[in-house]
Order: sequence, then structure tokens, then C-alpha cells
Amino acid sequence: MKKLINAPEDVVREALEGMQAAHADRLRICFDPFYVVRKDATAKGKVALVSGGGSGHEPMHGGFVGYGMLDAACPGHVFTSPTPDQMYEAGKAANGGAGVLQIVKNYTGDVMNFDMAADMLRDEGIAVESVLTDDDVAVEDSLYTAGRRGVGLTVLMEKLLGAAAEKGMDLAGLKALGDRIRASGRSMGMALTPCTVPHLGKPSFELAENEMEVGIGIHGEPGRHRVPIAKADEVAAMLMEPVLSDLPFKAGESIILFVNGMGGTPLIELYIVYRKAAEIAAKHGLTVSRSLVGSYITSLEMAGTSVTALRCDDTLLGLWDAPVNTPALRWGV
Amino acid sequence: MKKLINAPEDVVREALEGMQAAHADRLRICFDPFYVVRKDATAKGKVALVSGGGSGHEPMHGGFVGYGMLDAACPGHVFTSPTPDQMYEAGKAANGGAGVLQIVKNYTGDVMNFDMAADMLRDEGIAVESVLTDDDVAVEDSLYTAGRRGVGLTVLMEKLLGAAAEKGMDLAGLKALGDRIRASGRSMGMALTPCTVPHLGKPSFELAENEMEVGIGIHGEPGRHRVPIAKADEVAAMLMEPVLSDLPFKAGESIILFVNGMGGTPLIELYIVYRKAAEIAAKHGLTVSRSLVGSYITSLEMAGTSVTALRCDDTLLGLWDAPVNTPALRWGV
Amino acid sequence: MSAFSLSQALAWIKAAAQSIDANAAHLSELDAAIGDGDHGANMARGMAAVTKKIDSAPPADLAALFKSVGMTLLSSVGGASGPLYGGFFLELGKQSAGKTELDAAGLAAVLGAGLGDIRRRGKAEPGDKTMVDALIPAIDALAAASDLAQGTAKAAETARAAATATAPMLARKGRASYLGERSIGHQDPGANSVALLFAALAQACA
Amino acid sequence: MSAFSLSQALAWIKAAAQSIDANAAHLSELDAAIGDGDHGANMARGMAAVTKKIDSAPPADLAALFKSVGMTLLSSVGGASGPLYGGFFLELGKQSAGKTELDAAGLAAVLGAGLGDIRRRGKAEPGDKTMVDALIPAIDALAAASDLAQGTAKAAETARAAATATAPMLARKGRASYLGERSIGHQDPGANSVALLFAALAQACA
Ligand SMILES: Nc1ncnc2c1ncn2[C@@H]1O[C@H](COP(=O)(O)OP(=O)(O)O)[C@@H](O)[C@H]1O
Ligand SMILES: Nc1ncnc2c1ncn2[C@@H]1O[C@H](COP(=O)(O)OP(=O)(O)O)[C@@H](O)[C@H]1O
Ligand SMILES: [Mg+2]
Ligand SMILES: [Mg+2]
Ligand SMILES: [Mg+2]
Ligand SMILES: [Mg+2]
Repeated sequence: MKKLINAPEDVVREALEGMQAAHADRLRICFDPFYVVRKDATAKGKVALVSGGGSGHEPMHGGFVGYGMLDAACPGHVFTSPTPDQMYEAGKAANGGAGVLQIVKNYTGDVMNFDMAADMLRDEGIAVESVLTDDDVAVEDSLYTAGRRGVGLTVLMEKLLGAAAEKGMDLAGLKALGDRIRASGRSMGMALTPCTVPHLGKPSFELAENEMEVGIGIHGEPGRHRVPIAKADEVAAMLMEPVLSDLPFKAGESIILFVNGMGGTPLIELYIVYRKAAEIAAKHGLTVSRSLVGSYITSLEMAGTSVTALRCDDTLLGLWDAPVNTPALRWGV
Repeated sequence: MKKLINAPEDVVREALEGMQAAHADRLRICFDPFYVVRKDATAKGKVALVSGGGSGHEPMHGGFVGYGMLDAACPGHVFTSPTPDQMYEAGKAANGGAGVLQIVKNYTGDVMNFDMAADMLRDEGIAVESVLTDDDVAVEDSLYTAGRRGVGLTVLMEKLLGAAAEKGMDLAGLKALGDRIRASGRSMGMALTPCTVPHLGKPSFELAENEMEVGIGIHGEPGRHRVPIAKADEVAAMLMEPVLSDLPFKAGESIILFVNGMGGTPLIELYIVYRKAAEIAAKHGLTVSRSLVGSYITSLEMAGTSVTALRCDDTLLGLWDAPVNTPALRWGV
Repeated sequence: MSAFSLSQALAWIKAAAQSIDANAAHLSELDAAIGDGDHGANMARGMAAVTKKIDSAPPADLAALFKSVGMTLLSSVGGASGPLYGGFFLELGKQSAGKTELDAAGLAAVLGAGLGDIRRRGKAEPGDKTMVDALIPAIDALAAASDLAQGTAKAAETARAAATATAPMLARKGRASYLGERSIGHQDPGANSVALLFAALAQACA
Repeated sequence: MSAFSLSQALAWIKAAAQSIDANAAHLSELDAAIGDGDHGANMARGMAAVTKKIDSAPPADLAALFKSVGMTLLSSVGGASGPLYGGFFLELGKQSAGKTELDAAGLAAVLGAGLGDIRRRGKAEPGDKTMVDALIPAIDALAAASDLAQGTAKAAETARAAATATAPMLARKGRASYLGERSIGHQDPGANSVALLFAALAQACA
């Protein structure tokens, strides 16, 4: 296992210590239990946005804590949902009196743990709402299953709701806006290589030199299909077509297009994928109004990419353009 | 070769097309010859900052074009210095009447090509100065060799000189400031894995599962020593100690500390390295006044890291904090 | 043995902690095949925390023990199994309030209530390829027995067989459900940790 | 053959382009061992551009041909070899201005001027493990000959041997210098492209 770590059991704590040292001007990190919170208290009357999930997806979520985005984030162990006590403490620390909005990726563990934390916060008289992301079209949806995974849309969700919260939107409004965003975005990902969970010490699946996995999530799990490696343009099409036809996005609509790297793929390749993804969007009659290209929701050192399309109107574009000041996403301030 | 590309010969052009599509609001990209330039013309009287180098180091340099940093960047083929005609055209396009400052990494090819371009620009009556970066302590310096490589310091140099140029500093002032920065910064890097140049199709060197290379550059070349893989804390020490003792940095001084990813290393690992690098700096009596953690000067999909320390005073810190608005580095605006 | 009291319960939890620790790598490998490869690490971390907790603050009765186990698992396991096993033991705590001894039927009833909590929370049906597929038949086997030692032995055997029998199932809950057809042919990790828990229970009641 | 004129020069450049193209992978592999693995691709891209250029705009004389080759290499090769080979051919162009025929000594003088440009620009000394180590003995060999065919053949042979002889050298210029001691044992890629150029020259003058 080739990683810049010390011991598997220390990965999360030491990375948080590094974050604390690098961003002491803006973040406060609690180590027992683990959570990341803005250094400045949440403004009175502003809804606190709390997210979290397993570690290994950096910069998500801790790197998105800051003005215009999250108020707090709870990192779990690598690929493991954090626990209710973390979410409870983070919610209490971040609460500014206007309640807590939880942004939860749709995984059984995350949903159950956040639910318990919400109950604990409500027991203390704090209003709590939750917004789910379940944008991964690679997973077949059904009433009888765990449903779809939350992936790339989570980044856009956190940015947009963060901007709305900063503008003073109340808890009910944020919940409704979050549900609208949830219903308007879709994603799909692929991997050229697997990743290695530190405490496992070996790749979570094996891929031959000429194979890739299509329809992967962000936890090193195998995808839906294993196919021969293909050119970037073909990969972009394999991801974009299911994404666009799922919602479906309709000609004339405007989208935010997000091409994400899985952690081990360099930016030069992401731009090559973006090039084709934007071309495919245009071919479908869509206007790409905003774009994001980079590794924002990762799966350790996995090589691969995911695309996310979010249908947007002027309200969402305004929220997208609003100032944000976090370690990983920053503009306008 | 597992890469999200189409054909090796199209990598640079297609990545530039993707950049153009993603950043059309702020960048203009010329395709014959290749260069990236700000969409808005350089302000009259502002010195134009032009850099460039082989591709494969993204976001450097194209991702650093924008307010407060570069005016233009010339991408060469992968790991190949761009040609004088690119630099000449980029210089002409970016010149705002106050001359052109070239920021050149110290490689034989880059230096010779930029020199030729400078002569061509001077022939047209444009004032040109060049600043070199040669911060890699892994390379032994001597009068009789090509000297040290320019690596991580280049990112800091482009940020700081960009801020100074924006504030109206003239060409001679920028050249002097650049030389001071050059004399105040040192770097060193290591690799856990090699990288594969697209047109070569196979890794530029081989590393066993239990080996790493220390003292690598950013062009996939082997390093100075091959050693057994070590813990992140040991790696941080292997890089920081030679960096700090080379200048040498002295107790009581203030530094900007930059922990860089080589392209295939995820952020969670960089924070673990940063943690120890900051600790080592503190142990040497240094104050880490600013920090940067991320993959800013890469070597395709190589896994590994480099550290850069730059001695700084209030002037440099002020320039560091000044607004910057580029695709890859942005704050204050 | 005819009754399950605090000493058996403590022996159960300690044996379970040891067995989970010894089998952590195997559980994680099962999870790597159809999930995210952390089930063994999650459970081992949780059971180690439990051991530390009950060593430092020995619980006075069954209810206190199970509550302590549940709370500790909740705040140390994470993932899907954290709330499921956490809630399971919290429910065991509630159900054994005021009780000092349980016979086979009584223990089965308490465990059944714990299973009820898992099913309420996780909404898994039998055949969905989850821990529920090992819990149901194991608890049924215990409920059908009159002797605690024999009943728990039978339950352990049943849980083991049921865990193995999850292999051909198509996962409809948890991470393995994302794999669809590709989940077939691999045993469910949670059903396997259930089998370890019941083996430890049988050992403690032998 | 006794004189080197435009037709030999054109034949040289075309043969060189073909040979560089055929050996590009080998040159890049040599460069991968002690540099960045692009020398073959750089030279092949440059010589392909040269071929295209002189096919579309056939030069009128030696000076025009070499200037065109130099300018094209400058704007298409990049790296260290771009300015070095570009400057070399530009110098050949200057030196052959007004000349239609060169004998062995004349050609050696022109090539020697080109070498001078490379040495001014690159500041490499003999033994630094660069293209200079192949150029010096090859041009010397041509200068010592009276017959062009024999002289270029001897020069080609010498360049080839000199390229091979760079292997034990410690690199002091270019990227290979970063490797220090580890550069020893590998041939210099630029010296090898020089050997290919001289083989093509001998072929064109045979
Ligand atoms: N909805 C559910 N109901 C019951 N058990 C479930 C459910 N979802 C998952 N599980 C169980 O949890 C196990 C996985 O636990 P673990 O790997 O620790 O968590 P995660 O899936 O979050 O990584 C599965 O093998 C399965 O037995
Ligand atoms: N200073 C120099 N003087 C002469 N030749 C040099 C010098 N530096 C490099 N070279 C030659 O250039 C060759 C490398 O060319 P190439 O790989 O195309 O460029 P780069 O080193 O920029 O990648 C070396 O093998 C060497 O022969
Ligand atoms: Mg998990
Ligand atoms: Mg090169
Ligand atoms: Mg799991
Ligand atoms: Mg080279």
C-alpha cells in the first residue's frame, strides 16, 4: 500500500490536525468527537448547515466549511459514516438559534446516524431539517432498495444552500430549496483504478490494465459494469448520456456542469473530459451556464471521474455566484 | 496506460479546449500557437507577467492566468518547454506598454526558448526581463552544471509578482523582487509512483511496491535516491530538513509553507504531510505565517508530494494576501 | 445452564469482542467484495470501545450493560452497522430493565425486540441480504428451545448457516444493493458478524 | 561524390526526417532513462514539420533550406533540443549564404559554425554528456577528409561511436545532470539524434 500516511488508525485524526494547522485562521476542529466548525460563531438567526460523511472524499466535507457554505462538518473514519454524537455536537456548536439543516448523502449509515442526531438535537429544542442527495444514476432506483447514492450533487447542494442560508433563508425555505436541488441534479462516475482503504491495505477490487469500472460510487466499491478502457470522449459520453436522459434534462434548459476527479486523476485529464461533456450538453440543447472542474468529492487515490449536471434557473445561478470562502471553494470574497 | 485522454498527440490541445470552454468568462486561448491569456487586455502601464513550460503540471501555468497573477501562459507539449514563437506571441498579446516579465523555471530548454522570445520581443521595442526559479535542493548546484530545477517556488513566485504587478510595480522593481524571492525559497519532492508520458505509453521509471523516489523533479525523471517506502512523518522530515538547512532558514524567521501534491496523491494525505512539515518548521523556530496545501504544480498522475518554504517579510505577506482571481488560485475577489 | 444473567451477558460481550477482533479482516474482506470494506474495522473498533467501557465502569445489571454496549457502539462504529447494532443493544437494555435472569424464551423475546428495532430502522425484509437474514432464524431457533445452552448452541449453528445462505441473494438494502446482480455470490458481512455474536453467545451459555 | 549542393542537402534532411521518425521511440526511451522521455517525440514532431514545410515551399538554395529547417525546428521542437538544433541550422543557413556547393572541408566548416552556436547557447563542454560529444568528433572527422562521400561516411561512423561512448559519462548539462551519478551508464539521447543526422548525411552524400 503506497500512501503518505503513518498508521491506518491515525489517518483521519492526523489529516484533521494538518487541516487545523493549515487553516487555523478560519476553522476550529474538535477532536473528541471529530468535527470541523467555522472559527466564528454562526450569526444569530442564520440557519446552521451541517454535513458529514466518511473520510476519504476530501476536500468534501471539511474543506467546504466556511462563509457561504457549511457551518460544520463531521468526518467519519475512512468511508464510514460518522456517528450521531459527532453530528449532535457539531449541530450544537454550529447552531445560531435558527435551527440546523443537515445535508446527508443517501447511504443507509449516513441516513440512520443523521436521523439519530436530529432526534438528539430536537430533544434539546433545536429545530432540525434534513436534505438528502441521491443523484447517482448508476444505481437503479426502487421503493424496495436503499435507493440511489448521493455523490457529486452534494458539492453543489452545499454551495447553493450555503449561499441561501447566508442570505437569511429560514429552515423551511432551505429544506424546500434543497429538495428542489435534489430533484434537479444527476451524476455518474467511473474509475480507471481502484483505491485502497488504509486499514484494508489492498485495493477494494482488481482491474486489469485494459479495464475500467463504470457506474462506481465514492467508496471504492465496484461499479455497475466492467468494460475495456475507452477514450476520454467515449467515457464522457458513457457518463453524460445516462445523466442527461435520466432527469431528463430538456433542450433549452440551463445547467451547472461539474466534472469531478476521483482523487488520483490529474487536472489535465479532467479538462479533456470537460471538453467533451460540455459538447454533449450543447448537443442536447442545454446551455452550460456555470462549470466546476476539479477534484472536490474524491475516493482516496482512485483514478477516474464523475460528471454532475444540475438544472438551474436565475435563483440558483445567483446562489452559485454568491461569495464563498472555504479552504476548497472560494470566490467573491 | 490508463488515462482519460483520446490520443497522445491531442492531449494538450484538447485540455486547452476544455479550459477554454470551462473558463470562457475569463480566459482567451490561442491555438496557433498555443497560449492562454486573460480575456481583458492588460491594463495600460501594468507590466505583463508571462510564464510557461511543458504541459503535465496543471494547474500550472494556465490555471494561474488572471487578475493578480499571470497575464499569459504558454503550454508546451507534455514535459517539453514551449517554443519561442509561443512566448513571443503571448508576450505581444499580453503587453500593456510597460514591458513583459518572464517567469522561467530553470531548465535548459525553458531558459533557451524564453531567451530567444525575449530577443524577439526586444526587437519590437518591448522591454523584457526574466526571473528564474531554481529552488530544488535535491539537485546539487554548481557553476559547471545546468544548476537547480525550478519547482514549487514557481507557484509562489507567480502569485507574489502578480500581486506586485497589479499594484503598479515597474519592470525593474519586479525583476529585483523576483530575484529576492528566488533567493528566499527552497523546495524538495518525492514520488511513491512514477508517471506515464502519453506518447511514451509506459512509466518513465519503475518502482517496486515497497520503494519510493526521493528528490524527484516534475518531469517524471527518477529522483536522487531510491529508498524503502516510509511513513508520512519520515517523508516530511526527508524533505523539510534539506529544504530548511539549505538556505538556511534561521530561527525567528517567518515562512510561507507550501505542501504540494504531484497529481495522483489525494488531499487527505497532503494534510497528513502538512501536519508534520509545519511541526518541523516550528521545531526549527520558524513561524509559518501562511500556508498552501494542494496539487498546484504536478507531474501528470504521479503520486507524491513536494514541500516549499519561502522566507517572508511583511511585504511578501501583503502580496500573498492581495486579491487573486485565477481558475486555480483565488481569494479576496 | 438454565438462566442468562449478568455474568453470562458479560461473558457474551467479551467473547464477542474477542471473536470480532480475530475475524475483523475476514469481515472487511466480505464487505470489500460487495460494499466498502470497513465492516470488520467498524465492528472491531466498536467492540474494543465496548470492552474498555465495561472494564472501566462495570455495569450493575443486564439493563445497564446492554445500554452501555448500545451507547458505545452508537458512538464508535458509524456506518450502517453502528446505528443498527447500537439500537439493537439499546433495545435489549430496555427490554431487560428490572430483570436479573432470562430463560431461553425470555432471552429470545429480548433479542426479538432488538431485531424489531433493526427492522424498524433499516426496513430490511427477509431475503434482502442483510444481518436480518441471520438474526431471524437464529432467534427463532432460540425461541423454540427450552434449554438455554442447547438453544443458544442451536441459534449459533443456525446463524452460521443463515449467513452462508446469504450468498445467492440479490442485495436490496445497504451498500451491496448498489451492485445489483453483482452482489450475488458473496455472503453478507453483517450476517456474518451476527453469526459471530451468536457463536459468542453460545460459548457464554455453554 | 565531390560536392554538397541543394539536392544533397534536401536528400539529407529527408533521410534525417525518416530516420528520426523510425527511431523516435528509441530516442525517447534513452531520454526516459536519464531525462523526461520526450526527445524522440520532440525531434520527430520537428522533422515532420520540416518535411511539410520544405514540401510546401521548396527552398531556392542552401541558405534558404537551412534557414527554413532552423526556423521550423525552433517553433515545433521545444525543450532543450529545439533551440539547439534550431540555432544550429539557422547558423548553417547564415554560413552557406551565397554558396551553391560545398566540398568536404567547406561543409565541415559550416557544420562547425553550427556547433559553435550550440556551444554558445548550451555552454556544454566536451564530456558533459550532450549532443556536443557526438558533434565534435564527427565534424572533426569530416574536416580531416578530402572526399565528401568518404568524409561523411567516416563522420557518421564517428558520431555513432561517440554517441555510444557517452554512456559512462557523468551528465553535467541538461536534465540528465539532475541525476548526478545515476546518469552514468546510459547513452545521451541528443548524441544519438546527432548520430542519426550524420548517418542520413552520409546516405545523402554516398
Ligand atoms: N437497511 C439495513 N437493514 C439491515 N441491515 C443492514 C441494512 N443496511 C446495511 N445493513 C447491514 O450492515 C452491513 C454493513 O455494515 P458496515 O459495513 O459496517 O456499514 P456500511 O455499509 O455503512 O459501510 C451489511 O452487511 C448489512 O448486513
Ligand atoms: N546545455 C546543453 N548543451 C548541449 N546539448 C544539450 C544541453 N542540454 C541538453 N542538451 C541535449 O539535449 C538533449 C535533450 O533534448 P530533449 O529531450 O529534446 O529536451 P529536454 O531535455 O528539454 O526534454 C540531451 O540529450 C542533450 O544531448
Ligand atoms: Mg462504510
Ligand atoms: Mg522535455
Ligand atoms: Mg461497509
Ligand atoms: Mg527530454
